[in-house]
Amino acid sequence: MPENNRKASDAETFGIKLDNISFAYPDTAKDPVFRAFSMKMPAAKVSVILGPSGCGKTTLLNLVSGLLEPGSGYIDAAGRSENDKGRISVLFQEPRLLPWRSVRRNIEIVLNKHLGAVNSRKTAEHYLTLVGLGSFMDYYPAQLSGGMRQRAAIARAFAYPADTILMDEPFQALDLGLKINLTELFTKLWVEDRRTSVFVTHDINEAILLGDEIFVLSPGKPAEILEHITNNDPHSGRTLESETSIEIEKRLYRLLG
Amino acid sequence: MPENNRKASDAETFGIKLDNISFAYPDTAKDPVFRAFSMKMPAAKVSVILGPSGCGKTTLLNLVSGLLEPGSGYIDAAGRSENDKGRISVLFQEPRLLPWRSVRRNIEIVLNKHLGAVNSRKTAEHYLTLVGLGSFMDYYPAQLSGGMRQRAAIARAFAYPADTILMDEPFQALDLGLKINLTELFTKLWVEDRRTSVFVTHDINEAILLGDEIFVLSPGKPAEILEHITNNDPHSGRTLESETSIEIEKRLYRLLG
Amino acid sequence: MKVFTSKTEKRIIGFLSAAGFLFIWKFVSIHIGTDIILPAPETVFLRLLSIMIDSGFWLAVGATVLRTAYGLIISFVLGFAAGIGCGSSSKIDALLSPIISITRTVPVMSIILLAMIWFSTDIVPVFVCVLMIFPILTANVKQGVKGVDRKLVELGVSYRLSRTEVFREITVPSVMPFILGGLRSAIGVGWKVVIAAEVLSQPVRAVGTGLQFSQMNLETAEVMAWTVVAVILSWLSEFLLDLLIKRRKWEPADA
Amino acid sequence: MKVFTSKTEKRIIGFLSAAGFLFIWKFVSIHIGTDIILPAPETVFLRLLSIMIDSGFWLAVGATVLRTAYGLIISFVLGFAAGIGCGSSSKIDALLSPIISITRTVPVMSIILLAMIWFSTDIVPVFVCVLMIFPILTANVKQGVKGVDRKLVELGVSYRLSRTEVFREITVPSVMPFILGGLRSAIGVGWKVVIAAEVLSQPVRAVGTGLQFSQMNLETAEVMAWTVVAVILSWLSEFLLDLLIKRRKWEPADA
Amino acid sequence: GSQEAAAPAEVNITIAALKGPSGFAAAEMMKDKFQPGYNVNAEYILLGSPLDAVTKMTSGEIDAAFLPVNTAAKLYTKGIGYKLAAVSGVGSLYMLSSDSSVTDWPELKGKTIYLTGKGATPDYLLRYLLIENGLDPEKDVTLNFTSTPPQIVQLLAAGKADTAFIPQPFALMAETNTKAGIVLDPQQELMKIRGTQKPFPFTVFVLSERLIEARPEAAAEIVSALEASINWVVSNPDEASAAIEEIGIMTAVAAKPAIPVSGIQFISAADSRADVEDFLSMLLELDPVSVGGKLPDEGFYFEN
Ligand SMILES: Nc1ncnc2c1ncn2[C@@H]1O[C@H](COP(=O)(O)OP(=O)(O)OP(=O)(O)O)[C@@H](O)[C@H]1O
Ligand SMILES: Nc1ncnc2c1ncn2[C@@H]1O[C@H](COP(=O)(O)OP(=O)(O)OP(=O)(O)O)[C@@H](O)[C@H]1O
Ligand SMILES: [Mg+2]
Ligand SMILES: [Mg+2]
Repeated sequence: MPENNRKASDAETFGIKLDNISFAYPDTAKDPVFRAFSMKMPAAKVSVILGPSGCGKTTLLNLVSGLLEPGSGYIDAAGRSENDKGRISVLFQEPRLLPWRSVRRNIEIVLNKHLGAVNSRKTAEHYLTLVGLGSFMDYYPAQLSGGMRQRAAIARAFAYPADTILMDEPFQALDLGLKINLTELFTKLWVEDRRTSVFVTHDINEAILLGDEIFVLSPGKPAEILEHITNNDPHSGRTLESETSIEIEKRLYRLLG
Repeated sequence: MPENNRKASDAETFGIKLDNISFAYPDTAKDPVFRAFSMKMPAAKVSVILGPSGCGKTTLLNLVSGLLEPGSGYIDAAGRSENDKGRISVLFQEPRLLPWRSVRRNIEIVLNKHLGAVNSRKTAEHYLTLVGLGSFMDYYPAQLSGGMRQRAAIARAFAYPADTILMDEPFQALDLGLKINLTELFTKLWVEDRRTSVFVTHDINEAILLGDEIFVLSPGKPAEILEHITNNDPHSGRTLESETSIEIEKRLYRLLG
Repeated sequence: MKVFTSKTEKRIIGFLSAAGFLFIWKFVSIHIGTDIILPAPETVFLRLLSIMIDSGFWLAVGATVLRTAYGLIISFVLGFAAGIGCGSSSKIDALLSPIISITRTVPVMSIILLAMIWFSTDIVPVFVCVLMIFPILTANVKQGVKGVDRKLVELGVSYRLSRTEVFREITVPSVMPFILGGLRSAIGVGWKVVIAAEVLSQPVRAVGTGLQFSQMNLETAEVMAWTVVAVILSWLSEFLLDLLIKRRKWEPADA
Repeated sequence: MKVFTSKTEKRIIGFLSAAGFLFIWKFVSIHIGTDIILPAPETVFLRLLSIMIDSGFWLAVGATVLRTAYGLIISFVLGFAAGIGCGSSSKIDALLSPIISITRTVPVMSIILLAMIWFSTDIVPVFVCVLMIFPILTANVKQGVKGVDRKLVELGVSYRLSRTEVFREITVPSVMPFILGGLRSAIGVGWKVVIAAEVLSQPVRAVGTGLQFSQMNLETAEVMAWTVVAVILSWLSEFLLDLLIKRRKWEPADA
Repeated sequence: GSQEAAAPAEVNITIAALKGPSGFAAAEMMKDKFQPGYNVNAEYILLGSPLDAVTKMTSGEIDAAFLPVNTAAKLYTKGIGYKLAAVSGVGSLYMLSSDSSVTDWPELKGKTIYLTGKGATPDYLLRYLLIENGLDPEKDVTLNFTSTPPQIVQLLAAGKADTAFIPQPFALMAETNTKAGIVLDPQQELMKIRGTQKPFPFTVFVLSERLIEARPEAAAEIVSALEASINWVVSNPDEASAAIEEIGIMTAVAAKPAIPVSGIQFISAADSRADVEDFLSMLLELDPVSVGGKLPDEGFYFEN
């Protein structure tokens, strides 16, 4: 395990490449989720993935993170294989908190090895405060509301020193105010050390505000890339009103609305 | 258990009343979620509840459905107490599907007693098709995507012959297209037999399109009603562009954005 | 994460370890050197064949199988009922737990004395078996019931499922793994207990009686032969149970 | 949904059922009429007092307690290790299961002699106890490991937790209820088995020997007195275990 | 069965023999299903252990059984109505050792002696003989108990035990299968110490008072049948051992050599009374519990 937490400098050397992969779940093998599917997500950029429910977004993330292996084809991502020195931080579609640990411990656990006990605690508390759970650090997951659990999971994903961040609908189940805060928070954190990020969402506004590359997957299996939009506006200070945004919004609405 | 599935005609006689209730969770008794809280949700109308994460929306629904008992005060809702003849259909914040049953069975189970085996099956399949899971009826929950599970739960809530429907962020984790379809679906179903409905959401547009009464809860404990907006536009044919809508949207943004 | 191993690979490994066991046995028997303590595997095997010819053998086996079956079934029914009861109502729990823990704790030796007075020697082993197994299963089931996902029960309650429906659709499936786990280990104990009790209470036809008789005559090879029989019996029973367990659909049990 | 019952209410119910048990005992003993078969509760109680005065009594109890403790601890360690192994690697499973199922299935009767040859009579009961308990615990733990939530394990894997971390933070807490459930019932069986084995191997100092001795002399009252001792012992042990279980925080175990 | 002595009324009785050598005595009776007449139907069963016999006696299921003499006495004093009808076997215990240097009792000092049944007759007898020979059973020797004689033979064979105190026929099995041989004869020793003429009574045949009152004549018939049976067994070992296997007491192979050595012998209640009382009083001195606190009165003996 590498101790150095990569910074922008060498981040450029990373990126995510799916090369002509195919994948099907054993018990639904008849219709594969992906077939001869290729995709490149540039390093040090935020790639947003949109697509109808059930099209394969979560599967895609699991393939990238290495939880699933493609039936054929080849996937490259920093920290995908156990033994390479990179690290991937994953935000699952469900909070996935350990029921038997307080929210704080839940975060410390993933940090310990990299930051040591003391810093883990500091970091955990720092990020929990950022997501507005400052006064709930000692609660057990069962004692939190749905959205609070989701935020705890977000704190964990952000706190973990990774080269690549994969997020599966991170801001679902959150109210507007929080969504906005967290979107800003993410941008703020992201510009510090531009880590390669993949962001699955259903919210077109999020896609516009966060995405450098926006991929829209097709419904039905196998999934394909329906559309690939690039947005070169600088992250900080993006608005939904800029005409790039409005123009992108139109295109996305046409595809998804 | 009543066999007759109530229709609009006598639905008027129902409504939800919370009278000066207080509630705190045993292990966080120090700060109660509600104190001297009162609220009326009219019968045969859709009441929408908005509010920041962790303010008490789910708790409120659980109090109404009777899963939680208020520490003090009094709650009245058709079908709340085991022995009254009304029925409540609940859509929880998580899908809560039985892992050991196929999606179809999951719905049949709650219908059997009221519709009998044959009709239960028909109904289950009907609603599953409506939410776009027609080709996944024999899948087990673990084989479905997050959004698909959510939709299965929605089908169950809609299919269940109840006088009152409580829905906790039903359309979360769904993509825009689906959100729109399901919102329309709900409206379509609702106008048929105007059942008293409570609808927790974070999506202001949903609130505007579906709500007759919109309640905004305050953050922090105890929760209070920050705002109560009534929208008398007819459900069918509501748009986000009508000036009522735009005017409401403004107010809500001010409160939540 | 689980390492995937092919069926055949498993078979091979299993075979190897069994072979290893036989080898050690053979080795020790040579080392000890006298048949009346530990005869060689093949000796035992031959003796096994010779006793299997006798018709009395099959009657004895049949009788023991019946006893164990009765013992297990009774324990299962009792344990299931008691476990569900104790798990779901603390009143029932308070009511039963003293009796259960007495049955759980009274030494077999003391009970056998009474059992022999109350029942014919044929039934004593069944009785003892129940006394030993039933508390185990109860504990398992109780554990399981307490572990049922509250959220799913809430679901059942809000949708007004009848008690029986909640029971059938939610409680039972959640408890099953616990019960089967318990039963799986109970079966092994069951055979042991029944045979031990047979040795003490000496029914006319019983594997235990066979064991005891051949030991009285210092026929160690025969003792071992009977032992092999016992082992095979409980393997068969476990094998059957496993088939049963496999037959359960609802495998993908998360989400 | 669980019915809430107050501590005192529970106490009362428990007390009642215990009283009921005593009453039935008394009734039956009157009905049977002879002390040799079933002495009255009070007779047994008096006899208990009289044997407790003897210093040998306490030594015997101490010895038995030690044996059971050893037996359980060894079984626990073995069962835990084997269970984790078998649950998490089907290779290990294939390798161990034959041996385990043999230990699970060989009748005590057949093993006890080898035990006597290998160990001193003091240790034989421990050995037998392990032979009986360890497979139960293994099965329980294995069950538990297989039941660990795959999603949480995935979490651990993606965040690159070391094997030990995944084990400590995810596997152990998920398996705990199974282990404790198993242990809870194992303890009861443990006492039974140890005492039974003591009756057979008759160490100088042992509750089992006491039982056996008084049984030889048809001192049923004394047999029962020893029985009561055994029952109290295992109640104490279970009580202690329950304290241990209670001490576990991480209670709100859903979500 | 009915309690009434009315002549025509039928009485059904159950005669129980034990597995193991003590059962030899009844071989002929059981083989021919002997019927005593006088409207008494006898049924024969085989029990696994004395304990089993005792429980069946206390519950009145059986009318005749073979028991260790002290157990019989104890049951009598406890008022479980069974009388001693005859002695069916005398002591046949032996001290074996693989150490031939042991030639007299005092030389057992420091030895570890294996025997069965703490609190059973052999246990008491050995203690008595040791004490009489100036040894302290607690300090000078170590007594290791097991549950069955065969185990001891196996322990001898395994070299785990070198000195053992076991009854026939196991002593014989030990001699043939292990390095250990018979070194001391407790029967002789006890006769020497107590100045008695016969080896001490070991197994006795008891009859239920119920039967004796209802059909004294039948009871007498049964006793004489037992005498005949015993004599038959002793005088034709071959047929006897065959019968023994057929009944299921033991295998013929094991039984045949056992018959002559197992101390099977018929002594009527009258003739045995003196020796029985002497033996019981010996136990009484050692541990009152072993015989039920006091010697049984003359009513214990069924003398027809
Ligand atoms: N089981 C519980 N035990 C203790 N406290 C709880 C429990 N469940 C919820 N709470 C607390 O009650 C408050 C309200 O929770 P609730 O789930 O009602 O919020 P919510 O409005 O549904 O939030 P969200 O929109 O995130 O679902 C929260 O502060 C939470 O910490
Ligand atoms: N464990 C599984 N076994 C079998 N099929 C699966 C499994 N998980 C997902 N699928 C199937 O794979 C397809 C894609 O699932 P996936 O979870 O990737 O969708 P998604 O894009 O994440 O949808 P959502 O937006 O609802 O989360 C779905 O049709 C689903 O039925
Ligand atoms: Mg998904
Ligand atoms: Mg909520």
